[in-house]
Amino acid sequence: MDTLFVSIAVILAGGAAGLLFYRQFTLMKLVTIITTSAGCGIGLYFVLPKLLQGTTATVSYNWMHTLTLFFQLDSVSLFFLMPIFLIPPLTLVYSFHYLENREKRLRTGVNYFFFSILIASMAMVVMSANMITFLLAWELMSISSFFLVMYDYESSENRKAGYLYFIFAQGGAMLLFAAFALVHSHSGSFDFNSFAAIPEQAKLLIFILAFLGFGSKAGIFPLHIWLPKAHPAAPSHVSAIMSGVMIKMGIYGIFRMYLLLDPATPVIGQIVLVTGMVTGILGVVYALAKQDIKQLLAYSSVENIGIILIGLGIGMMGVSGQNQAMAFFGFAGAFLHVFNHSIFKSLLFMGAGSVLHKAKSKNIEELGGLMKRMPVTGRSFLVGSVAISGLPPFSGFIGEFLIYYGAFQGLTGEKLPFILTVLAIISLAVIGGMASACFTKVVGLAFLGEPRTEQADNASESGIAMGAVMSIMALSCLLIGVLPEPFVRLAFSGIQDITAVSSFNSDSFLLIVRHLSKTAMLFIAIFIAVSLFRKILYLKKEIGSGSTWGCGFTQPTVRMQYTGTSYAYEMVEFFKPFVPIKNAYTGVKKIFPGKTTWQSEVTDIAETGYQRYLTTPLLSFITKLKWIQHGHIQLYIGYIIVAIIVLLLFL
Amino acid sequence: MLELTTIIPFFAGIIAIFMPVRVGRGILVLTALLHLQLTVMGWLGKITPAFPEYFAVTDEGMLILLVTSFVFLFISIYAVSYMSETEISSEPIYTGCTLFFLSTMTMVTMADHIIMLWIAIEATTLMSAPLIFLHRSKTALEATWKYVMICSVGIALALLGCFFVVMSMDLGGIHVPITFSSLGTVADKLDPVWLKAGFIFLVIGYGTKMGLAPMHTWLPDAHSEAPSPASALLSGALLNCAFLGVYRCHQLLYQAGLGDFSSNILVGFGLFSMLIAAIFIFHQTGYKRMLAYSSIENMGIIAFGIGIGGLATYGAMLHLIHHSLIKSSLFLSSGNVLLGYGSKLVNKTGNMAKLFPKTFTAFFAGFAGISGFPPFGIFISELLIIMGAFQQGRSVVVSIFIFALILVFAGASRLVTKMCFAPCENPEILVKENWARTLPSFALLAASLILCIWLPDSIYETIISAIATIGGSVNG
Amino acid sequence: MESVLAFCFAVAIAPLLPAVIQKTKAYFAGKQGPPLLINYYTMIKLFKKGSVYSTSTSFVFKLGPVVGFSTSLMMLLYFPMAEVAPIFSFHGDVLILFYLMGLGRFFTILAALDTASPFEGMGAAREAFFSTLAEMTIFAILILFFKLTGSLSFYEFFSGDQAIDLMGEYSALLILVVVGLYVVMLTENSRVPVDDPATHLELTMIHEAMILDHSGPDLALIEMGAWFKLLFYSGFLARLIDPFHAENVIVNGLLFYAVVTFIYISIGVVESITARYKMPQVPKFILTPFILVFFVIILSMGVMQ
Amino acid sequence: MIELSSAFFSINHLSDALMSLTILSVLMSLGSNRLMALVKIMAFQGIVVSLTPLFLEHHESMNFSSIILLLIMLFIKGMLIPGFMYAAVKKIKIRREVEPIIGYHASLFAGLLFILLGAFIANRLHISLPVENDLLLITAITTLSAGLFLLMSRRKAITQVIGYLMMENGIYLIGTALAKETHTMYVVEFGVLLDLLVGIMIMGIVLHNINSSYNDVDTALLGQLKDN
Repeated sequence: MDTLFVSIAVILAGGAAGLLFYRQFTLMKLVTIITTSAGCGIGLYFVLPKLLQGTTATVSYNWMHTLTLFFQLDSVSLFFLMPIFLIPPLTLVYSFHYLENREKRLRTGVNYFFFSILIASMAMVVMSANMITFLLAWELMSISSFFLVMYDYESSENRKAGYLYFIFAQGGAMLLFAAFALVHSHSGSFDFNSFAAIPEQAKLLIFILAFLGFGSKAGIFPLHIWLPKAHPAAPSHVSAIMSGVMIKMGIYGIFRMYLLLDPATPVIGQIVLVTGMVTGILGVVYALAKQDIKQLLAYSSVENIGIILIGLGIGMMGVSGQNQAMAFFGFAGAFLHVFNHSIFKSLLFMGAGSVLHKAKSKNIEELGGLMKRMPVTGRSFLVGSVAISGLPPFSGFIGEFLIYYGAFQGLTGEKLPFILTVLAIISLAVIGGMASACFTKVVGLAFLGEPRTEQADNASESGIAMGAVMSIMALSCLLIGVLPEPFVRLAFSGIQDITAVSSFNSDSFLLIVRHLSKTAMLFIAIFIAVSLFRKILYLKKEIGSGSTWGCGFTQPTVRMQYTGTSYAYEMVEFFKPFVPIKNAYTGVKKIFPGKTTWQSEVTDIAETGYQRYLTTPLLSFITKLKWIQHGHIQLYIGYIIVAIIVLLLFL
Repeated sequence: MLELTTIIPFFAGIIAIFMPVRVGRGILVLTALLHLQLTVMGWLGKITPAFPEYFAVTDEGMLILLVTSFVFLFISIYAVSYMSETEISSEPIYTGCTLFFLSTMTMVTMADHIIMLWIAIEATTLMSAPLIFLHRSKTALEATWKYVMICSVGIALALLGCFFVVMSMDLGGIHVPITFSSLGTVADKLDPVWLKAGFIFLVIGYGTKMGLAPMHTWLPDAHSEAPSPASALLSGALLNCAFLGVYRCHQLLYQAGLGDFSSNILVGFGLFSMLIAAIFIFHQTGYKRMLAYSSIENMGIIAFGIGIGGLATYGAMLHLIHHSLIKSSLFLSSGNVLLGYGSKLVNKTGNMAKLFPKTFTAFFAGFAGISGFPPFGIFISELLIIMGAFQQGRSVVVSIFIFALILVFAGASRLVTKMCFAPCENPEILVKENWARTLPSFALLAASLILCIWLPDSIYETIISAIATIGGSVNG
Repeated sequence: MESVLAFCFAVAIAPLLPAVIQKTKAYFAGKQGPPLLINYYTMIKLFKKGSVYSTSTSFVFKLGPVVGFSTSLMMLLYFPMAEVAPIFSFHGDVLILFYLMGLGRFFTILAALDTASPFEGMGAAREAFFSTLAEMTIFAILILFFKLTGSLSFYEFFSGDQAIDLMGEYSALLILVVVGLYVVMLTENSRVPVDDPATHLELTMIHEAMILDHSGPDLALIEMGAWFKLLFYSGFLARLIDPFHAENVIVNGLLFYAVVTFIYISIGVVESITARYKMPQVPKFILTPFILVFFVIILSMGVMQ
Repeated sequence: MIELSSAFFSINHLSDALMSLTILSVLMSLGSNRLMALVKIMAFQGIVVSLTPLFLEHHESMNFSSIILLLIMLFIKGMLIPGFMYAAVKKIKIRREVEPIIGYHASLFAGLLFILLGAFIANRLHISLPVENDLLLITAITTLSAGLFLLMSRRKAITQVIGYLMMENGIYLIGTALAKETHTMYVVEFGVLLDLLVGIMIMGIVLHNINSSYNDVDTALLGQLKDN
């Protein structure tokens, strides 16, 4: 356990170095990145063996006389520590070439400082074992990430995003305060261990409060609206860490809360599952509808949070239905997907950052043809896209396979659990299909075809640090997909301390995993064989090149390419009541029509919902009450008299 | 002779008025240091009151005295630099009046006699009114008028409350000195109806001074018009002193077995203040007004916490300490902003992050602190208050409490992000920031931070024994 | 050994069977139609040719046919053709195989988008949409099969104690599934009424529009992949409805392929007597079997208990 | 009503006469629109109120120091403050309270209501009161309420100060009415004195400044600081 604190200290020291040496730009970046990464390395070195051995540890410190800072490690926290220590070093290395603006060196230093605080606080969130410690770390995480989002505060969009994020973070934290306080009111203790002993009927309310609180961080629908704003606003290495790791803290919280409460009611699992389905499907539909890569990726994070929640929900329903296999695979699948998603989502955000860096745009309608101009970014982005679509032989599939497997085990249930399980499987299928559609759109329009703007045409490959990191991550996506067994074992050891499933024997499943691995290898073998066969066929043959077949049209321009909006239109329209589309068409008039425009915009139903039913009425109500402070002393004295009269009535 | 803490600033003030400006500044800082020194000696038990019939050392009083003295020291250091940059009618008047103000506030913290407390609080109004009027503008005049008028009415009502308390003694047939400490011992014999009536008038009276809604109306005006060091003093020290009056009365009622009655009133006022603050923080145009409303909110939180009882009282006491430190730091930073941009309007400011990095750091850190983000102490205090409230089973009121907190945060963070990050329309910096005017803010924030990491035993024990008198404890 | 032979036979016969469809359609049109071996000729012709690549394309364009072909081949490796155990099989293989098909589609779509052609983009969008809808039906069918057999593998669906049998206990339910699967087959293989490969206007195509720019061996790979896929789906259907169970493996296999041929003919018949739906109608058409199968799942809940 | 009339018929002390005079002055101030007249009424009221303790039964055994205090009170309330106000009004050009927020007739009517209110409260408190001096209490409450009423219903700053004064008088009377023990005596006097001093001094200064910056003392001008 001490090693972990050492690692956190080293990470923080790295961040502090960012502040101290900001005048020497390159030196600062080097020192910070190396120190922080070393800290993460120490952490990983500690966590990995512990996770596999399945040891637990506790440490507690006295704080402010009455409170204690209590840390505990069990398999769940150890598992979540993995992405926390694994992803940041990679994104930091990436940032070496990403943050190149020497004029913003102070800001870069500050960015590194809060980055290190974010890592440290996330580690502390996962380690903490009482309410105080947890909330302390949680709030530190919120505020440090707020500063990270505000890096480019010059743009008003970004400021709005930061503001929105701030409110959701604080609002969510308040709900957590309430949830924990409710527990405390029943148990009288700050300890996490006291959760299970509280009366059963209180648990549902507590869980729902905590679910909403954590959900606002994780980005469950409809509490997700800060995500698609904050992620485009943040610099890409920050989006990578926020989307890849930080929102998982929300998942961790939900799961931890569930474990601690250990509720008997099946309703909790059902709530989580249904939320997961809604979040997943709507997340991916909105992702499909967006043309801003980073926004799209943010919605895709919402979708993946949905998938993870489906996994957790399946697991919880398995626990309440005494179906150990279902519980085991649901949890394990969710865990593995957490891990996988942290890798490929960071990869994708870094790819998007690289594109933004070089092609100066994150709108896919303004990109195109980048695969040739940015080969490393393009290839790794392609791998990431395949992985996130959950397609074999890449990592995303393995996690989803486990969840599917768990869900299929749950088909033995009755009535509501059965129907929910069926719906879960079908939503997973729909999410998978839509995700493929979504990522073919990104890759196909941004990286393939012809560049749509001059900037995209002039793009070149990003710095070596960025390329190297992205390649490593792409390779690891493939590695996990082809050789999943160690990683599945990792997920299994992640859930070994969960009492409901700890006695489950997973050996037969490992056999299946080996088959999966074989199938993946077989596929790759066939793929290589076919490629060779194709090579042979083309030997000594004339290979011409020309322009694309224009179906008879002889003067093609790049603007004729299919647009992202059109690509997604039919699919998005299919979900119309939940995904409002606003079209504006000027129409063709007169005999010789002039220039005409057609515009289509998809608005987030949650956002408009908040606006229409929450903020607007609330603000207008507040505005109506402004007369209270209306400037005249006579009225003010009147208030005092009214107050006295009212109080005297209580006498 | 703990009364020296009152007497010394008073005479120092008289001297300062007749001295040249530079000497006056020296006197100010020296007196602040001396005051802190005496206060600490008082804490250590080295000196005790010489007039026990009027003054007494109480736990809560000493706590507030320490906070006041500490905050005053840094504000006066700041004021030295601030006053040299700003145009005010007469600096000796400022120096003198702040010292008088300190003297009267010290008196409040030590007062044990009911009337002495009342006199001291009344005297704070008298001494602080010139501070608000220091800029001599029409708006300053208006603010002063409102401040004096509303507070006088309030305080007059508090006097009536004092009569009622005395009345309840007469009816109970008790013959003891009219001090809180002696009344506390015979509290159960006091006539309950008159005691309750007395409490109502006292809480309205002192609540006016403390800024509890709906008697808060003077507060935003006064805080926004006073020069920033004075605003910092008003918010960081005066409100606490007024709170002490309310606290003492609540204590008396608790000892008389009427705790429920007074608690409910405090909870009601607390929530109402928070909601009112939330309403006015939204769409607020002036940042000093915003801070003033935030003070109203925080006073509401403290009243709420005290009213809830149990664990929440501990939270409320911590909140009081940290609010003083952070809010005065914020007002000091806002002074820099005012000097820099020359306007109190949020719209005229902007891009502080680039134009005033030091002030920005202090201001934003203060804002984060006041909103309940760690590593500042308000995080713990709010958490404890919420926990305490749930523990008492007050789930409805605590829901309103949380709602108000979120609302205030949403309103305030909008303005703060605007000030800190939004582009400034005419980036003409009138006065540059310097360390002399930013270090005090940082020092106050650092104090909050340190108290959050390491709370000295004596402070902890003092809080515990203070809240024990109203039935609060850390174990619920 | 049997499995390998069955696999080889399936691969060999895959190009032959689509010609049956063409023959059927020709019969309905009163024409003679192409020879049955037409696809083999086409294959040889294409393999001999070179290719012309658009300057817009990148390596992804060349990846498309290879991945598409490989994934289709994978299906045949894992599917028990002719009632013979497949070469590979394990519990859970259906999931990875349908996802592999998704991978094939993914790269086909990318290859289409790589050409920067508006028509291919349009085809790609439709393909992505319709296949997602079809996937819902497929997974609903898998759920049902798991419910019936407790298995997640093609081989286990049709073998063992609880093998799916149209004549068995749940025949009423299975008939609905057959209808659903048939529609999925039409959708996934771009047949009328979802898609019309023989149309003249690129605007109205789906699959054909996506491969407009492929030529030579690449096109051959795509075509072969498509045939494998069609064979897989009709094989799946045939396993469901095949009423014959002979002792002899070869006889059994022949009977199986007879049923498969029957399915191909039925496709020909459908293509001859119906027209392609309007594009906005297609989603409804594809969703209908999903609703059917979902209904069956709900029913099965009552039956199984 | 019966209680009220019985209270009026029990005038058998000089103090009761003083009380009636006080109520009269209150009603007059409510109905008056001339600032100068108001000041004079206040001086009169101040004197009457200061004298009241002298004529109360339980204060007959007064000692020397309380007499001194009473004299100081008389001086401040009857001379110093009215003199101060007089000077202020002299300086200001405006002599009338124009357009009060609540009109004079309505104000007078409100004054009557305050008397009723006072009688009602006094009646309610009848049993628990240590001293049976209903009329004093009625007067006190009426004065207090009328003071608050003036504060709320008048526009001119001077009138508001007068309202404040009247309120203080009411508080003083209540204190006198409620006090039984000698030790509370000083409390009331001392408190009210300080309050008056503080309040009036500050208000005087502010008033002076208001006049010099606005050339008027209308508080309608003092409505710039607001949030709507």
